[in-house]
Amino acid sequence: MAKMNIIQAVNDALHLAMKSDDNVVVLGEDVGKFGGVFRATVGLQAEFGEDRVIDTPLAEAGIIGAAIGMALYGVKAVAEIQFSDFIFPAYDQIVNELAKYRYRSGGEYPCPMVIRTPVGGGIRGGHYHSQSPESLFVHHAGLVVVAPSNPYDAKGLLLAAIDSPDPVMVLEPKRIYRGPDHGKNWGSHPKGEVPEAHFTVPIGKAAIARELTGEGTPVTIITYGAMVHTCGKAAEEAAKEGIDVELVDLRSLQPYDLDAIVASASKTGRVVIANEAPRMCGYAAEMSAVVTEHCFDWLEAPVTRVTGYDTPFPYTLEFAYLPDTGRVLKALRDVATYA
Amino acid sequence: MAKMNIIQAVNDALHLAMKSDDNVVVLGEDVGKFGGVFRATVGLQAEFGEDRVIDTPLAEAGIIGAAIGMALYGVKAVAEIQFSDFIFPAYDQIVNELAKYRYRSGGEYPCPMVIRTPVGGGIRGGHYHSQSPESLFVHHAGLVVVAPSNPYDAKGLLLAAIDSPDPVMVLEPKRIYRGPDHGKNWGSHPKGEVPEAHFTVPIGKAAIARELTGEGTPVTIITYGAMVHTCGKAAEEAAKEGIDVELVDLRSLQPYDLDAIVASASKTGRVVIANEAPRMCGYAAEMSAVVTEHCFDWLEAPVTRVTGYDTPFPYTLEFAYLPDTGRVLKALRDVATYA
Amino acid sequence: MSDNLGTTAPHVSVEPVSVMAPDGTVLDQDFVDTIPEADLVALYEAMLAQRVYDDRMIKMQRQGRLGFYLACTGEEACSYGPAYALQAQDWFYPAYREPGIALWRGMPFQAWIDNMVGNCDDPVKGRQMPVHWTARAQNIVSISSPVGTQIPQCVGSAYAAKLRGDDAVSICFFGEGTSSEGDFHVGLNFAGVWKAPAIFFCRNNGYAISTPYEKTTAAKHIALRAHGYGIRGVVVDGNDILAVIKVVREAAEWGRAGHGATLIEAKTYRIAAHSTSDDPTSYRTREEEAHWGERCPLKRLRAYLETKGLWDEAREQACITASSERVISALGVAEGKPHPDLDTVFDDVFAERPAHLQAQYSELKAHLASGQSAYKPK
Amino acid sequence: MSDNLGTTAPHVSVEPVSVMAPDGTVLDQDFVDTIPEADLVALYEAMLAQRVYDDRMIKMQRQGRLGFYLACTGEEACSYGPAYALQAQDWFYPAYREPGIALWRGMPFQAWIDNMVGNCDDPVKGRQMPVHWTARAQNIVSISSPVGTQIPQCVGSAYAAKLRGDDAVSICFFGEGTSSEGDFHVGLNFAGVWKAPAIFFCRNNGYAISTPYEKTTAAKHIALRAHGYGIRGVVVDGNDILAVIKVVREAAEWGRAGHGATLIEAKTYRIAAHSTSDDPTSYRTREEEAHWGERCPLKRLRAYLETKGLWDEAREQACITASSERVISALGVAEGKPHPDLDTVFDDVFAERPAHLQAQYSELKAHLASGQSAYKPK
Ligand SMILES: Cc1ncc(C[n+]2csc(CCOP(=O)(O)OP(=O)(O)O)c2C)c(N)n1
Ligand SMILES: Cc1ncc(C[n+]2csc(CCOP(=O)(O)OP(=O)(O)O)c2C)c(N)n1
Ligand SMILES: [Mg+2]
Ligand SMILES: [Mg+2]
Repeated sequence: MAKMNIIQAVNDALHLAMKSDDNVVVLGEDVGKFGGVFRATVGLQAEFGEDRVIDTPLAEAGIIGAAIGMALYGVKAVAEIQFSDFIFPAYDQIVNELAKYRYRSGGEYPCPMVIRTPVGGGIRGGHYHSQSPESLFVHHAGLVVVAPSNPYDAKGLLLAAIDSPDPVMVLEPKRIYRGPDHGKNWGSHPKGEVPEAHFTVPIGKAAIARELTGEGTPVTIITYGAMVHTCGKAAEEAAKEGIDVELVDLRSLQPYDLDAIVASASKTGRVVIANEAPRMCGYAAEMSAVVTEHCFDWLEAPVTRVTGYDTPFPYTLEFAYLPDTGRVLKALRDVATYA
Repeated sequence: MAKMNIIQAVNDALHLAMKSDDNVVVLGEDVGKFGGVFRATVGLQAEFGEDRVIDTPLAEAGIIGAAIGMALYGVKAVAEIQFSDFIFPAYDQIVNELAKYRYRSGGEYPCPMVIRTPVGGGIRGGHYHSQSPESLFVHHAGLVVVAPSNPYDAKGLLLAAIDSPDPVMVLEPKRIYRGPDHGKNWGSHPKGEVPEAHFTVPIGKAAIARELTGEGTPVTIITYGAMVHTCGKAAEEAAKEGIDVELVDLRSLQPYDLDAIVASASKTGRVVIANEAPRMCGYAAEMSAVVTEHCFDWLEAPVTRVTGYDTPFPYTLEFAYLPDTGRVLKALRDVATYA
Repeated sequence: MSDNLGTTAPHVSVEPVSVMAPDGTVLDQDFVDTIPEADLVALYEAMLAQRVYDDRMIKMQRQGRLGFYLACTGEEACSYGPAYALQAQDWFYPAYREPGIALWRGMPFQAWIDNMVGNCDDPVKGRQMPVHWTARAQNIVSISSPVGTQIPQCVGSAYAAKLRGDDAVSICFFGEGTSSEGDFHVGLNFAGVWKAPAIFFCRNNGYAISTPYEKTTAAKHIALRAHGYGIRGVVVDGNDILAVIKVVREAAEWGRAGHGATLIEAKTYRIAAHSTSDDPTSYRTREEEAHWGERCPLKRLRAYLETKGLWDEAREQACITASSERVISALGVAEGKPHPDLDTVFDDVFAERPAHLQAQYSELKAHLASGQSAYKPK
Repeated sequence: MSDNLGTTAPHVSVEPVSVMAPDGTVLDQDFVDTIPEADLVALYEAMLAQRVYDDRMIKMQRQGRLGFYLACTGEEACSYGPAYALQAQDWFYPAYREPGIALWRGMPFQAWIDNMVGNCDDPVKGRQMPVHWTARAQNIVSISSPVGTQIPQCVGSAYAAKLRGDDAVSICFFGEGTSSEGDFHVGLNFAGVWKAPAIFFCRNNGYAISTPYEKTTAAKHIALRAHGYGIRGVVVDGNDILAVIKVVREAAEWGRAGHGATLIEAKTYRIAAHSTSDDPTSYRTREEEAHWGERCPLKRLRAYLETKGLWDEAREQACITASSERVISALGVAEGKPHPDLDTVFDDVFAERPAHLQAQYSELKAHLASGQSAYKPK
């Protein structure tokens, strides 16, 4: 085991994958000589050469389009999109092509590849360095979408993504790249311990980031990515007020772990769903609908969402905009005391 | 009043708008000489000239990008995207630029323009001539999104869109362009009567397409676009079985008419939401979450979605895939008999 | 080898390459001699058969037997030529107007027809409209409706082949209308930087549905764009199948030699309507159509073959009759087959069907069984 | 007027236009004479001040007083030149490296600084990162982070002006890296077809963050792309402000005369890091930086002004001191101002705040009032 932050875990996974399989290629803007603006690909070009670690021209449609062509031919591309806010020039390639290739070709042309991209706010990036686009990809059938919340899962999910026969998007929560507390401190976090060897975290399986203690009113929180930590803190606070949280870290958004969701929601009957993205048609909406559909008879309170607001992402007032511990806590109180 | 189908109503609205305001421009692929692949712009170029009715090069990003530039300068562009399946090359322009212009410029650069595009299945278009992308635009704050279900609303909403100070997307349900019954028969439909003069349908207001009769178990259906007719038929069938449907035709998806939704759902306590788009993170998910959040205490049954499946859109099995009267009816029975 | 290829510095030329004049007169006998006479006859027969298939299929569509069709009438040389010029290991990204790629490279005819009907043997399992086939065994990539998307993909395949040390080139087909999309630019630029062994084959047939060339671009030639990417650019008479073969061969040699990509602009004309959903009478003249009808690639090759005594009216009629029977019979067979199975709606979304799709499948199956579905299986 | 403009057929030239040699020697006295000496001095002063602002701001960012900054060091001529060359009615779409557009055209200095801080007087109301200002009164369109998106928008404005019969041209700025995006292609192609009075100003500064020109494109010059759109193409020495003024003026005349668009490629160099988030030491050499440092646009104009007796070291120091004080004081003022109001989060999403946003606003307001928010208003 080694201490790693998320960036190091990603770098380590890429390194392992490229070393064990000549067929793996990394491409994106500034990923080569520079090692990526977040340094996730540092050292790869020096070790594996310019042919396998490619500094592309500045064109996301080209990065994804070319990676698709590689996938069809049999080369496994791991593409980086510098910020998920800049993924939209490639949206057509991703949702109309990548997502549909296997299906529209009657299974003749599967398209296994990986897209890594940093998501979310909290780094003073304003409008265009903070968006959380997951629901825009989950809505299109054919894309596996995962969202790690810690270094262990970041490595294990990325390696699972590279091994997957399907196209996988790995949404990396950039604000916790270097630590969950204001970007610091993976060192002391149990999931900052990461095996050095190859291992995978299964796609489609949630983790229980905090279990019920049996003390207080039980409430389920369903969340993923950086919000796992915001919600974790809220859960600690809530415990002092007699609210006992089971914290479901989804890890995979498509497919998602319905069993884990139903198991928790039917046990607690009180559910809070948290995500950073804007509310309308966000991932939390899907979770809310799913919980209602599957657990209606157990519900003691309305399923409640804590989300970003339905506005573009602001800069100066970023920390007013972002769902914080206090907002999660309020939702916990609301559902715990609902009668 | 005149009898019109949706295409005629759209054409009539464009004609009126262009005639009364020199500042209105229509642009898109094949909209000029040819009058559009669905003939919605027929006759406009002959009357208003090539400068105001523009056959563009084949590039959706150019159509929307240029329309944005016109809007900033003060010209009102009504852009056509030939099929909404082909809107994604312009996705970045729409969601990162158009949606955010007013906000990101501190209000200095509002960007009022209109995007018309045919949506939905039912015309044997398979994969790429059948998609329903509404949730992908609703998720981004800043875009008004409307979806008419009949000629009257098509004209009134389009004129309201052209008058609006905001960017508006008009999603036209192509399968009912020429009639709600397998593409026929606006003639006998009350909403096939359309005033010849300028009028608007207010953005943000739902319509009650079928009122409760007081006979039977009351159920609310929330839907929009072509599904209004599928649901209407299901409601007629259901009436024979003692299910009394209030059919809410949303008309506007962003902003939506929360008052109408809450009024109906809290009255009936049983809610079915129907849309053609795939289920995960679709518009129905948002409606489900909203109903749960606002009407939990009145709910007698789980809010239930009838949607497209989470697969790409098939060709031969299209009418198996598309949510039909039978599926809506089943959902109505499920919620009406839930105990 | 033309002197256009004598150097490793990419060259852009807009002088149209031709091997035969419109009346069949040979302009470049040396090149003609590189192609066995039997092949010339086979190519002509294939193009003539294609013309017959296209005509038949349009009629069938009018009779309601096909949901949709899209012909390549007048542009046959632009798919049969490249299919002939390239090799088995090469990769093809056709648009929707290149049936010759499928049929010349050996996609089974019945499979091609099954795709038009969308039956249980359709290679795409009835998921796409007619004319959107796929042929993995022939390295022909699945056809997409959104135009231009395959251009950067083709660059990816070309690069992958190069990385693997395979001697394969990748070719992508698209219309001049499509060359206005961002993906065109992005793809060609990547190809330039990567020196990818890619061939971009732009069929300039004068129209993008109703939009004439002048409204597509103010550039005199699409091939001029090669300047902007540091790749080779060539214009060819697209109605001269031998010229098409010549430029594609040269482009492939250029690519195989490690020099990178070529943009080929083939000047041709869409004699048919855009598709069965289109009616060109409102946007172009009958004179223009007739003018190009005279210059069609079949007439030209036939004239040459006839001078050589390789073809005559009897063979012509025999070929027409045989092709007509072939397509009618295959269509009958295709129509007799059932729809794809319900599973096909939920399969191939992912490699394995996840739980939520299994649940949706069960729901739909029960719905069909209830007899309440709008869909009636066949 | 250069003979490049003597005809209405667009011409592409890759011979760099220059008016002054790197040492300040005049190569085109006729052109220099068209610019009043006072203006030359004013332009130099403005560029020197810009250099000082940029240096200061980077320091402030290191001290944690700014969230982010991005300098135009070495590229001052590419924003002050065009700003000078164009007219009040013209429209500007700057990227993030064109402060000269704002400051020369009269955006209030304090507003520009308020944007860097994102305070209550920031014209964008604290919604975007620093360096993403807007200036409606000067016809300067809001800056976006996504690169290239403004290119087709600029064509739309140019077309709109033409449609209205206004004598305005629209100019869009972007880097050579950005020219790889699909929007570049789409925009320039539309401009060609529409003969839109647009100017595309490509600052080729050698890098897109760490990506060198050779990895951006295999084309020798970005200006060569004009061939593919039927528009004018020109290369200019981007470190020669007079040459920049000259080509922009010519492009504007070309556009105002109804001939359409021009693509200008200005060869320059990004002397500074890409932004305060970047460190170029890992991807380029100090020698290369030094070489270009010598060719910087300020040195060149200063050399000329000094020969003419219009500038000297005393004026240089005075200008530096004044600019330094100006920016420090404005920054102090900016820092003293409160944050934008909470309303600014929910305003301007739509023209009017809809009910759901009003509800979200109320919720957030209550949350702040509860004292449980991570955010502390200032
Ligand atoms: C992205 C996209 N936009 C629009 C369409 C609708 N469409 C189908 S074919 C076509 C014209 C294509 O013209 P061209 O590229 O010249 O090819 P041709 O049909 O002439 O062979 C259009 C606009 C599409 N398929 N994809
Ligand atoms: C669509 C998009 N992709 C990626 C980025 C991240 N990014 C910001 S600046 C930049 C490089 C731009 O280079 P260039 O166009 O040459 O302009 P320069 O910075 O050299 O002035 C990149 C990749 C972005 N802003 N937008
Ligand atoms: Mg064409
Ligand atoms: Mg640059």
